[in-house]
Amino acid sequence: MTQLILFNVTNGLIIGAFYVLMAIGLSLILNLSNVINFAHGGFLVVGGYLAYTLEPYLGFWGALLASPFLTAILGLAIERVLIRPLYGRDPLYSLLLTFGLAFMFEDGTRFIWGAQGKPFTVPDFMAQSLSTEFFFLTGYRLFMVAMVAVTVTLLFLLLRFTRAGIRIRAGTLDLDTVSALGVNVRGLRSLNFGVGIFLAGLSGVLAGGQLGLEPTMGAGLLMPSFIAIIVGGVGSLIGTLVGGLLIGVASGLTAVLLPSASEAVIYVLMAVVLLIRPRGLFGEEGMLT
Amino acid sequence: MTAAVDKAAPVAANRERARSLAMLAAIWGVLALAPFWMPYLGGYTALGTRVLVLGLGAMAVNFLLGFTGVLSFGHAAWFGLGAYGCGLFLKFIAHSTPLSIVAGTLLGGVMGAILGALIVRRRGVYFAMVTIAFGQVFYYIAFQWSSLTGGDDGLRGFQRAPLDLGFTTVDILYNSTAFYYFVLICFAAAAAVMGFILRSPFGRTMLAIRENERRARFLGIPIELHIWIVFTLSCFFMAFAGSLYALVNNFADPLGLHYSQSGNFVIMAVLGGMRKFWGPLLGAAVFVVLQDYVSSLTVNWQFFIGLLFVVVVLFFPRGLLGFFQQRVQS
Amino acid sequence: MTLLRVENASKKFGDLVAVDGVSMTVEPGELRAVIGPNGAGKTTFFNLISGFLTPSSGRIVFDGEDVTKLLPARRVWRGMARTFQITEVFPELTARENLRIAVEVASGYRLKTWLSRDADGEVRARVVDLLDMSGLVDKADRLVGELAHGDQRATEIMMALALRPRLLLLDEPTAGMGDKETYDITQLIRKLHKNQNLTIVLIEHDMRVVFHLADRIMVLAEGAMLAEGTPQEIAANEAVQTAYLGKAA
Amino acid sequence: MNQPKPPTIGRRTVLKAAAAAGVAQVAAPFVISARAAETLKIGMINPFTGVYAAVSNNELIGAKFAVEQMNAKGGILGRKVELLTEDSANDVGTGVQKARKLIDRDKVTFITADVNSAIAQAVAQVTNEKKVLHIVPGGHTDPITGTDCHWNVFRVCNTTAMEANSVAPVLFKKYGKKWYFITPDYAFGHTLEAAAKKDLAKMGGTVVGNALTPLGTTDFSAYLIQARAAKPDVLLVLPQGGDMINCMKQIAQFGINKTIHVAGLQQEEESLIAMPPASRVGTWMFEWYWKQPGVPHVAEFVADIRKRSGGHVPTARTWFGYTALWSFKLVTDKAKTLDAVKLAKALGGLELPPQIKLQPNKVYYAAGDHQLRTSSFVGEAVANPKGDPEDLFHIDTVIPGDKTSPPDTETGCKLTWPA
Repeated sequence: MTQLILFNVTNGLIIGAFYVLMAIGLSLILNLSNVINFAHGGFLVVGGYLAYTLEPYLGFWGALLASPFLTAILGLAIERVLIRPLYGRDPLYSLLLTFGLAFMFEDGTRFIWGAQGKPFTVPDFMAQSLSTEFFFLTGYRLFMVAMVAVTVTLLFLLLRFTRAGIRIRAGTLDLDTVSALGVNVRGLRSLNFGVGIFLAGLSGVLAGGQLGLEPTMGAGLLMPSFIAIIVGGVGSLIGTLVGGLLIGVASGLTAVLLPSASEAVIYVLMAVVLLIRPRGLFGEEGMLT
Repeated sequence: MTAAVDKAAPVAANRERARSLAMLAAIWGVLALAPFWMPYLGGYTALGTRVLVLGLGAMAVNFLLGFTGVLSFGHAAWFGLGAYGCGLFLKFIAHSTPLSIVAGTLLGGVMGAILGALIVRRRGVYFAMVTIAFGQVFYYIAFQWSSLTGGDDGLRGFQRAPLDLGFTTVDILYNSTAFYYFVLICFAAAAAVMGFILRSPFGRTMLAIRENERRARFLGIPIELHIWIVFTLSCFFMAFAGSLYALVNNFADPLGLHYSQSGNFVIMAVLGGMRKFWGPLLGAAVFVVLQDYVSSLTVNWQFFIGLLFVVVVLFFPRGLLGFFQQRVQS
Repeated sequence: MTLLRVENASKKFGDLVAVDGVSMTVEPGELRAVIGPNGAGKTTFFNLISGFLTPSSGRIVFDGEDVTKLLPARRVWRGMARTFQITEVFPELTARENLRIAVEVASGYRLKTWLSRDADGEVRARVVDLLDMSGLVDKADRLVGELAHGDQRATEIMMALALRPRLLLLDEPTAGMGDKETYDITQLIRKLHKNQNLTIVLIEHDMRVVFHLADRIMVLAEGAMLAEGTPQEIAANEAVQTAYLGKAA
Repeated sequence: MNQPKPPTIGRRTVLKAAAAAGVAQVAAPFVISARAAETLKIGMINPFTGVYAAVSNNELIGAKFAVEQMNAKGGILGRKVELLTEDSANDVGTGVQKARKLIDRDKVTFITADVNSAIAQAVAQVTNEKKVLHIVPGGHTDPITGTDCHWNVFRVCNTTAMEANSVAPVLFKKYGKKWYFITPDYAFGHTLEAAAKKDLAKMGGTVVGNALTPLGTTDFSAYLIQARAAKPDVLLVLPQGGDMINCMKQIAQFGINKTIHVAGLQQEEESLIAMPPASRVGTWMFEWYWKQPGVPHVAEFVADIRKRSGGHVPTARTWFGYTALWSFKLVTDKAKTLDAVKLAKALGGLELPPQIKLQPNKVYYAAGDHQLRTSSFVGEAVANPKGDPEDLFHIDTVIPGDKTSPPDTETGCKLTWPA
């Protein structure tokens, strides 16, 4: 039993790491632009399928690199044309717009690549278990965790030490002041949106290697990311990080004790957090409330 | 000066009143005669019933969104709870249509009231997110509690009972026209209550909160209490619509609680015009008919529904009614 | 009997002390002005009185009752009404509807006013009175958001008045106005003060307005009270002149 | 302004006429479908969007091909057959709505619906109310032709009980008696598991554990950790579609199939195609397979479908759609009427001819429960096919439907016919 719990905690962290990658992109956009990006799952799917299409030409590694960039470019174009006019209007509108985009992405993917699921093959050496004892630690899953760790660390360094990063963080806290200091807020939001969508695209490639590709895969991954943000506290990227890992472990542990509740448990976790600490674990007082 | 105004005002007011009475008569006329004119336009009675029920749902969402300025993106939960409450009552407790509606409305409304108390201090996108997430809690409960709700397969095995009016019974199960009128009467009752509240002083405090929360607070309006009351009322209306929906299909399923369904209700309200009382009904009619029509033409109908969202947001943010009104004025 | 007594109120935001141990008493029927340079803590001080913020220390006593911890809405019910530096109205409603909401809230929005024709008539009559008093009658059925700045401000003041307050708090009522509008608003405030014997506390930048209206003046600087007295005393006060009037001119 | 207007056609009139024409055009599809009474309409409701989109499309390809063949042979009772499709979007409410639309507005004569068992059952309620003959091509839960059967509802695909009965004995004999179940947490999964457990108990085996996985689970690692810890002989993977693909992928990645024998009851060509080769392992049953050397008409059928599906082979789903549509013609040819009750009586007991059944054994609709008695193809998944890249299954045995299904007196179905 102890071994089972140890296994499931480790396993939960691996799953949680994936939620983190997706949720952090979502969180970046929410914090600076006040947009709940419902189409985030759609971008994830596009990222995955682009990698699938590119793999025959560029190989796995090439696709892994190229696809998130292409997804980010698509994201920037959409931000420029559709979302930018909505800044400053009631958040209702950007929410509905991305909600509609999510439909269009799912159906567009089905139209272009077909309803039939596609396998996305990863290099053979990663597709194996590393040890017979810890059989659930495959090369690919560890690679995924490493990718998440590197990406998130890089992101935090960028936010801390580059000028744009510092401005993004400042804008999250008080956009008016940042704007008054003469910072180009539109450009900042575009950049930030692009980074968020890049992360969605990367999540898509990684998820594709783990699960294969289906047009509907984005919607299912969106909700855990939402919960990660709410549990961690809106406005805090560290919170999102912790929130993502936490719900991964929580659903892993529940799978041992009460398997059929393993998805519902993340909602229970959220409800408990909201009751005890309404602003989330790392949320700032007054932030967006 | 005052006298002049007092004289001028009634004329303008009378004209205004006459216009809105004519409008009301037109709306109710169209609704009351729907089973007779719809077949000629390729409609069918069940479609009309669906428009009424979803329209009522959209009006309930709009009661909160359009008139109080609070965006709930998880309202399908109360709709779905109403449906399950109604269905479970018919299946396990008693074979009575009116009582089952009461049961469904109470279930959704009371749960909404409890949840509302937890989240009423949140605002804006955060409120929207929290309502989505809590809505999904109920989705998962309906989804997982298979022994009671039938899980993903939905709740079946109940049928609407004939209406016993004392002197006669009305068959609303097999006679779809009779059922349409039954739904229309329920719809009218709910709409009347909604309109009554909106015209009351309380209704005007809702507008005050929507327009300027800080001003409203310093007029002495207890904002949180009022938002909670409106939220709760809205949940009751939603659950009422949900109960009717269960009767429409003789069925309830988890998808009725899903956040995508909430999104549909919100877009119906926005599409029709969320500042207008009848906007959401118009929005629901357009949305339901469009969906019904396009999904028969192409498998890729979802793409076009998504496109509809985008077009409404970019070009008709004030909805169809708001758009027409602007055209008329200019 | 004293209507409002602020006892040694302070407000800190982290290390920043916005209001530092300010005390003030206002008698019924008085018109008190609070002045001071930018960043002196005037608005914060106002927010403490009206309940928008809670003081870090000190007490607010209104009509003999300690209201330090009361929510804003509760203070309104006890007879305290305020306006804001940036006009806060209901822009997408007409002036008449704006006032009507205020009148109804003041009457407790009870079921009676909703159902009875007489009560409804009373509400309507009161709204017309208020419109008359402010000179907004002609514009009563236009959306407030479309009115001129001065009319919006007048609407806001009348909404506060509709609450039948015993204390009216006005935060820079003439901010951002031209001469004509400033004059109109000043006349309106003067009328309310004289005719209805209303107790008013106002923050004001325009010294002409202050010296024209106020019975007594309190001067804040860097969060603390610098001086207090009649207009003549303040005009003559050297500390005030160097700290404030000199710079302002 | 006072002068009388010249009798020319004003701009306004033209605009009005154009507007009217526009309205007529928009309304046209409604009007046409309401008017064309000479064709005989069959409605197909399936989840063409959502997780079952791929299998739904294959059923549609089969159905369309059947309509093409029927029309070439003079249609049904001399009337041209028209197939109307509606998307149920994998939502029961939508499915019910579409059923009413097809029956009330489009006046279809027959209905075929739905891949999703829950929708199939809900639509059955409507078709029963409206007295329309209804064939379920691909929804598997037992009650459709069991406890919840209707006089007007027939089914082509297997029941879950039939699926369990076909594979269970093979697994028990070949691989051992300690079984662990991974079961999707909804009615289909529950009935599948119950059927397999019943068989296992009869043979004297034991269940060492089970994990109920929510529908739409993407990560099965937690359940697989549980399963391996229980040390079973056989791991039964019961989820379908995307869930099964994810589960099998992880089984292969974790190397679980090296120590435990992996098997399942129902497997589909569509799922195997979507899996990477390493995941195509285990013992399964197919409900129909395209490669049946020596069985008459199969090769022609495969060739014909390839022409209509972009070169892909027909799957069991293609055959379901094909068979469901042909059944309507077979029974009307036999009964010479469109009266639903008479047709339903005639369809009970009807045997499919070789060019439709496309398999070696006898295939017929049982009169007592309206379930098609069709063969089970039991065999092994193929990781790396040698010839055709879509030849992903190796058949060991073909078991006739009479062997896998209990007699129609024991399926719990009591048909009540309208007076």
